[in-house]
Amino acid sequence: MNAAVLYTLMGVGLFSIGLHGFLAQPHLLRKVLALNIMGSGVFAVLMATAWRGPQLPPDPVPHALVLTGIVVAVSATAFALALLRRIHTATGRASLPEDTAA
Amino acid sequence: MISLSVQPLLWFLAVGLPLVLAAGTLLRRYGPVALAWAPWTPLLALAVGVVAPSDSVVSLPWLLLGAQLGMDATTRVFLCFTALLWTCAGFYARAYLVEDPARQRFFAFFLAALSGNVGLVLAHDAVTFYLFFALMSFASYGLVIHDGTREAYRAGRVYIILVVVGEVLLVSALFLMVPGADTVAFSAVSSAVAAAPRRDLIVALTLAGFGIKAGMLPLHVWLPLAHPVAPTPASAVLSGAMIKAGLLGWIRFLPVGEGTFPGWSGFCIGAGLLAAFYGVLIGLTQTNAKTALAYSSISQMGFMTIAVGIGFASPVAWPAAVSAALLYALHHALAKGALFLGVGVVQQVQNGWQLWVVLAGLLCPALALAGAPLTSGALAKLALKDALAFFPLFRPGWLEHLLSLAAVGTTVLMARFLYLLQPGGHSHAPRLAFGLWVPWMVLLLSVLGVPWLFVSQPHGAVVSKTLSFSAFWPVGVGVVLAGAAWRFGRRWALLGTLRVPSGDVLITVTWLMSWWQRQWRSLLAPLMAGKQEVWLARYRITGIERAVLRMEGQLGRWANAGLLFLLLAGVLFATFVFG
Amino acid sequence: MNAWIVWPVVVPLAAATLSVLAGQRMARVIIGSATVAIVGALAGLTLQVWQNGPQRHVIGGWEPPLGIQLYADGLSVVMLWMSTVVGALIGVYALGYFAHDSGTTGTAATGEHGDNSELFWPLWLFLWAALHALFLSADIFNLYVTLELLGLAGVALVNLAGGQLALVAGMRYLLASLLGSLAYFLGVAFLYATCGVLDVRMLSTRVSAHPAVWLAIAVMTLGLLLKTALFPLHFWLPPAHANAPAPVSALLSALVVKASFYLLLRLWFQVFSVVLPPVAGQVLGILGVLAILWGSVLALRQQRLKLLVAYSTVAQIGYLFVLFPLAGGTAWGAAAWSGGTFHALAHACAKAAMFMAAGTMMAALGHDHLHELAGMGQRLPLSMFAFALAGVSLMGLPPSGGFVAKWLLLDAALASGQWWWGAVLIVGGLLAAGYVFLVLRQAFAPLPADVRYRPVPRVMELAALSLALLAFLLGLMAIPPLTLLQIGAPFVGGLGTEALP
Amino acid sequence: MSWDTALPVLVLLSSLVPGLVIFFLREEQSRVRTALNLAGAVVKIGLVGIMLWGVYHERHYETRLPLLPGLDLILRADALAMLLTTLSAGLWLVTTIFAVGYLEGSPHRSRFFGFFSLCVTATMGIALAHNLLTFFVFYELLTLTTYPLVIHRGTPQALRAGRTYLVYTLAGSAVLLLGIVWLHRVAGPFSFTQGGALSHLGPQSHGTLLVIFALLIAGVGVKAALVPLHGWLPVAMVAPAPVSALLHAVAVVKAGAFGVVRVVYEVFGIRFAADLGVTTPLALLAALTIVYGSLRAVVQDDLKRRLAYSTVSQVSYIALGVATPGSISSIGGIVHLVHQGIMKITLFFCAGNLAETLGIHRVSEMNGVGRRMPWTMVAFTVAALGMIGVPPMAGFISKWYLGVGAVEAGQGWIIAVLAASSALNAAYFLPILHTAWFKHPTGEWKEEHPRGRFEADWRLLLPSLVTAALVIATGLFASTVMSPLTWAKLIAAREYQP
Amino acid sequence: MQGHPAANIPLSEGQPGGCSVRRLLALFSWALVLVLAWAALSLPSHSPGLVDFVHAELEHSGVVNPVTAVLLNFRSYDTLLEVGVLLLAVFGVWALPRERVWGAPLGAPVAGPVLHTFVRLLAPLMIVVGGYLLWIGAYAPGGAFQGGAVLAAMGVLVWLSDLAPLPRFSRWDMRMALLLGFATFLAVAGGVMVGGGRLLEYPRLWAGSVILLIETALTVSIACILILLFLGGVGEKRRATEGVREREAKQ
Repeated sequence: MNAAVLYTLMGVGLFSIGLHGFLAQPHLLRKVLALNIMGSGVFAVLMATAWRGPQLPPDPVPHALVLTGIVVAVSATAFALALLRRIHTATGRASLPEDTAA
Repeated sequence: MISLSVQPLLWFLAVGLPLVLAAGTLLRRYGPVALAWAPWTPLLALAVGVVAPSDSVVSLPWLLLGAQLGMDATTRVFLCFTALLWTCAGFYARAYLVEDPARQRFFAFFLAALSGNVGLVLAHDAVTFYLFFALMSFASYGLVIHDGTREAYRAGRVYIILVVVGEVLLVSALFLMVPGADTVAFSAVSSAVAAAPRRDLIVALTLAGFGIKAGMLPLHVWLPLAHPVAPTPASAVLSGAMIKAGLLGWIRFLPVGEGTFPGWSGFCIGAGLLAAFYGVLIGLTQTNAKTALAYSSISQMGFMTIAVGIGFASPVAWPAAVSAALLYALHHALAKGALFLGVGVVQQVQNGWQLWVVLAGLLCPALALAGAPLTSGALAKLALKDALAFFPLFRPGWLEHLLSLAAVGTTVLMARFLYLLQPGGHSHAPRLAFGLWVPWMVLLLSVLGVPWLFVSQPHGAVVSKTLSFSAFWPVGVGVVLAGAAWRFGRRWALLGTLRVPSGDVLITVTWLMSWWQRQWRSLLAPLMAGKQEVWLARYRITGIERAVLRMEGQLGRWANAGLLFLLLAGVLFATFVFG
Repeated sequence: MNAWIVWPVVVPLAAATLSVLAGQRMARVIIGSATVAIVGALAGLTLQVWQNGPQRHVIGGWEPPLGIQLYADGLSVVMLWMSTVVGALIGVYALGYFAHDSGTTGTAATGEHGDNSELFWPLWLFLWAALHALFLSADIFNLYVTLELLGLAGVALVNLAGGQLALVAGMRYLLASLLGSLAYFLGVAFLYATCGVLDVRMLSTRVSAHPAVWLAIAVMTLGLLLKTALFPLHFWLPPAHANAPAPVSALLSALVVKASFYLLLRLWFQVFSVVLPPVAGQVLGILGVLAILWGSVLALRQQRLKLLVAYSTVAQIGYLFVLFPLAGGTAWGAAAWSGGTFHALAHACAKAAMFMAAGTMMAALGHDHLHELAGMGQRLPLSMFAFALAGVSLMGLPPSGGFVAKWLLLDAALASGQWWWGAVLIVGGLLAAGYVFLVLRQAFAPLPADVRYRPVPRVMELAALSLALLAFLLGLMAIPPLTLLQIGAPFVGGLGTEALP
Repeated sequence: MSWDTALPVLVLLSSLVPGLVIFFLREEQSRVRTALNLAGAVVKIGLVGIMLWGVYHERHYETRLPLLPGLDLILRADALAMLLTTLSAGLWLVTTIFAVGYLEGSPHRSRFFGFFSLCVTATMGIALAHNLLTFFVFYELLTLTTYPLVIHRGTPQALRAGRTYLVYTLAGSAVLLLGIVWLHRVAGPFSFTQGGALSHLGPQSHGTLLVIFALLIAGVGVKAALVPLHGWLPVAMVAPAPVSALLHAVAVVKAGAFGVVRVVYEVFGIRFAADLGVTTPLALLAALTIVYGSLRAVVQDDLKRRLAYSTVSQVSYIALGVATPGSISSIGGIVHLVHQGIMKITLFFCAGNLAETLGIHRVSEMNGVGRRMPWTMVAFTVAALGMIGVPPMAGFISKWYLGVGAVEAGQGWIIAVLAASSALNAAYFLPILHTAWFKHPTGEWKEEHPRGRFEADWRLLLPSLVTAALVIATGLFASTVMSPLTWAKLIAAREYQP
Repeated sequence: MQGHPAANIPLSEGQPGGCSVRRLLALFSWALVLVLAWAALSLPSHSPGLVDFVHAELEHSGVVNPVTAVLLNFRSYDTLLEVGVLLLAVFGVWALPRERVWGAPLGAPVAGPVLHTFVRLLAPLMIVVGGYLLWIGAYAPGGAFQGGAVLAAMGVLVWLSDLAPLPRFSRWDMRMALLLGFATFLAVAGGVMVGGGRLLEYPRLWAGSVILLIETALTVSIACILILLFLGGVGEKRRATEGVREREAKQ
């Protein structure tokens, strides 16, 4: 057990929590947030792979991947939020019909 | 003689010209012309029968499966009486139907049947024979129902059903008997039948198939129905000429003369005797003159069946048997034709002397049928008895007595026929039409003269033979019986109360048919008429469909989709771990 | 320049940028020339692959594993052609479609496109670029980026319709797409953690039977299945495809779902093949079969034309996955591989044509209710004809592309002794006939008198027809693509037409 | 491309091109349309004539187009192909004339004639196909091109019929495809070979071959309307009369029957099939169909439905002849391919003419119609008698060879089937003839169509007279050199070569 | 509700399926955690990684910071596409139906002296910070995205405090700014191929400068993009080519 494993475990935990939230929460904003949590989980797993012991410099590639991933996540989140607003405007709801209708 | 190149042409014309004219009668423009020429056409066939050299064959390899027309002794006899009868009937019909609006249609069928009749006589191979037999049979339907009455339609229905059955039986027999699809000449067929593995089946099918035409029991039912309703000239040819086509078929197709078939011999003789007596007995109960004649035909055809039975007995007996059969056919054709035409003539009589002349005239063929001495009937019976001499199975004397007994019956039946004649009945013809009298007279004369032309033995010896006691006594007994019955007229009435409906056994068949029809209507017809066969195209699984639609809705919920997502990931992971 | 391989990606990106800057008229010129350039580059690339085998292009000169490389084999080239031809014709169609609509107002409920139709062009170009990038990329992380690019472009295009239904469908699509991407991304992370490389070819030599690898495969596969909308993860597809503007529906159904399928194909048969047990392929095959049946049955029950076509896509995707259990054996692997990929090709042409034809009818009628399409055969004979021809391919009747695909898959199924897959293919074809003729019969129904039609630009009909003809006649020109598919394929050999000994 | 390789393609194109052009004609350009149609038909007859001459002189006309690696589309004119090709080419011409008259003034004629020509193209393709793949391609094309014809009227009833038609035919072709692919897997690529292409396969694959045979026969059996796969045929009667005529005589049903011939003779080979033991079940199935179809026909009052069931019955004669191992039966089966075509097309022409001229659709409405339309009824009578098997019509020749062949093959029971069938044929045809000729008309005729100088529009009358004449001629002159029978003998001789 | 369309979107809307489904979902999620944890624990303790490759080539990359080297040189293709994703998000937002009122929870821009002063002071600082972050990226953590984010934040602040109007992206020059980064990047990517190089293969000597050029352009564009994403497509007519059309109309 080292720090990297801990980070990895945290990452998979975040991913699972996010996934559960994404699936269980009907509200679209929560879903979007859950997706971000899942993304963070993946980032954490990826970041943990950069760790190569206390002495050695970290692997820069995962850093770059995560940076790219963050940008993608930002873009997707922004788009999703804008879409969410339009849906709310158009339907008066912030959830998808299949999850609203009991 | 006529050169060979003209010969085929004449034969074609004999067969083809009637057909052409038949088509012509249907055309508005050519109808009258065709009608005018129609009665003359059988004379072509007569000419062929007179002038064609024996044992000549015309091959037409391009026609059908390779047709052959030919001339031999059998053909010649058949051709002569057929042509003669058709000629007389043709002229007679022109006068008989002169006021009938549908006479063109009548002549169309008449000519077509004529063509078929002549063609089948000339045919020398199985397929051609079958072709013309079918033509004749189907064309006669138009003759039977010509009057368009209920009875005519009923008779026509029975007739056509039996024709179809007969055709089917025949064609089945043909399938079995021809040695190869393209080898259909009689010469090849008859020897093939004798050696065929299913010979008995073939014989049975052939007997039954032609038996329908020949009025063999119990397939005779159409005869007494059809003859009274058909126009008189049509009845004449039906009963005189066409009925003989069945006999000709037997002669051509059965393995008679090819071996010894005691079983079939016995069967035919038995059937013939049965018919001879059955026809008389039922005929006596009839109240319509033409029906009585029809039953007489059944009875007379029984004699010819006996001749065939003799032929089955041994090859030795066959030449005598066939000549007896031919003579009998000739005699019966002309005599029965004259009787039928006479029925029409009787309806024409206006006064007493005319009636007596007609009755006197009718007496000749009637006596001939009864086999009175010096008549053609006596000649025919003589030939039959000669043939019996070759018959090895029974004691001939015993059989001869039975034949004589049958002759008694025929005599009584003829008397009954004369009694039933109704002078001055309805007719389309004007009074005293020569068109009716002359053909009848010609036929009468033929009855008296023509058979003698075909007797090979010296005429003097024959005459003396016919004058024997055995020829006399049946007629005498018959006349006495008939006279007694006439004297005690109530007996006739008694016979009338015993009246058997014409068509006799048909009643049972009709009952069976109606039973079948009821079953058909109630059970099978709905089944057969319905649309249940579209089973493939019917799918109605609404319950499942509803479930599917509901489930599709459930699949769209994120929680459920997510469950499946995780589940599938788990399954896949598990396959990796355990696979 | 020998590096033809980069231009199918670069050109549409550049064109997208320029089209935003340029005016409308200029934009057309730009798009037209971009299309020509892509076709030219693709032709060059095809020639290279044909002559020299699979092509590589090391981006930036940094060899993997450090850098990213583009890789093109027969499969990539065939997919690129599919995307290019179908995409270009959809573009032609869109010219008419959006021009037609500018004078009218779309109704929100039925998902007519809104007022932003000019954005179609950059989005379409981005989508095109994303597809090409995906087909050419040989780096699993780069593939993630292309997937996201593709997903966002797809959702944005759906929203062009602007109606409430389209917004909701778009959101669902976006969420599903993001979930799929994230699952894929998680897999990438685990793979990098295990193997330390991202390049596809290096990865294929380094993967081993290891829990992390298994997990990575499982989540990546699931993510991609979700994006491909394989039953039972198809829920997002019908509403999204049905409510998008017609050219977008065509793009999504014909091309976008094929991208994730392509990726699965690559991963399963060229990266993970050593660690995958055969039973895993059976799982995907079963899902494929269920998809065929499920999608078809639902297509039969639809009341709206575009929903019907969308469910047909759900069903047709199933065919693609029948490839997985079959492409294992030596004797029939090639047939299955070729059959599955050829089916993707044929379906792309046919389904695009179908959505385009459906869109034309919708544009003319203002709605797409199946039961009110009566007499369309007289109003829009070309569109109906296009629909019919495309339908023939979906049914798998000769001489269409669908037939060749079905033949090959059937051949593989029978050769492998797993005849039941073949049986499902056949049943699926029949069900397809069922829903296709549900539409076609309307063509022959009498024309109602009281229905008003808006005239539609001829170019729409012709574009749909040419794609449909392509789908219909694809079977007659199957040899070149099939030969191409063999280049660099994991299964090489005859296509199963030799006799077994 | 030499003339010999181009000819089969040209034969296809001679109807394909007019068909495609016609689609783009406007509705009112009927002269152009008719001219195109007739020109196509005449050209086709000319081309087929050339091909006929060539095939008789043992020339080879063959076109190949690679479709899949190792699998070509092959069109080739062999003797069997020429039989169907000639039939289709000839009957297309008369049917076109009939259809022009029949559809005059009705809507959607361009669509109709377009699909009509495509349908003929597909039939030609089926005839000329030289391997199963090619056969299948055109077989399916036929399904697709006939569907619009079946539902041409667009009524709900027609649409329903169309659905039924599709369900059956597509299901059939699906099964057929399965069989074909499987066979290719087992036997490798092969083309139709006289005497069979599979006899080299060892006994270990015989079990599989049995299943494949069943699949193939089920596949073609749908179009050949073998019971219980016949359900579409009576329903498809809602189609316009020329379509029914074409469907029953030349195209669909004949394609199925032709498929049976190809499968039994040139895929399996009759000897090999007999060794496998598949011929007897097929013959039994055909016999069942013959009797069942006739029984159903007897109780139909709708004229076209009666004719449809008659087709069910009659077409199976072909299968019956083919499935009876023996050259004579084969001749009977093969020649019936042509004979049934001309007889049945005559009947449908007449039925169509009655419906179009007088609005008669049911047998019970035909009282005395022979007086009003004698020529039509003459043609009908000739064809009906031919169907019953009365000499000298064409039908007799077929039955003759079937019957004699049954004896030759030692299958006596077939004679009983033939006998029963003939009797039943008579049972459903003769009442029609009686009604038409001898009953009195019940009322005034509804004159629905301008009749012109004759009893009906000449375009409706002439085709039936021509085909009726053919019915007589093919029977009467069966032994001549170019008769269908002679061709059938030629084919059978080649199939039975050791 | 209509007055404030996007105000207070309630967070408790809807129900997440039935009770059993929720339980199952929880169960499956736990299972997922366990499986993921198993996989995580089984990972090799030292990931092989690519660090050696990076360091081997770092000197040729034109920058010192290895992360920037990976981002903008070794894996610059990823970054190129990533900028594409950003742009696409903007186009996607534009493609949504127009929202007529900016009825955000924040309300209209707020004017106030404190805020004004604060923002006036902060804005130049943020520009400097942004520029710094951009420049430092070559050596240490930082770079275009970080710089752009700071600049975007400044823009938002300026707008919210009503110091400046909304940027009009219908204008051609604003649009240029938006696309500048991507266009530059793409131009470089393709441009280097003119000399026979490979895609994105910078000339070794000028690699640093090229990267700086790209990053600078990207910073501007990213700032614009983020502002636009913040606005969510509100506030102006977003006809993509409208500005151009206006210009065309003027000519």
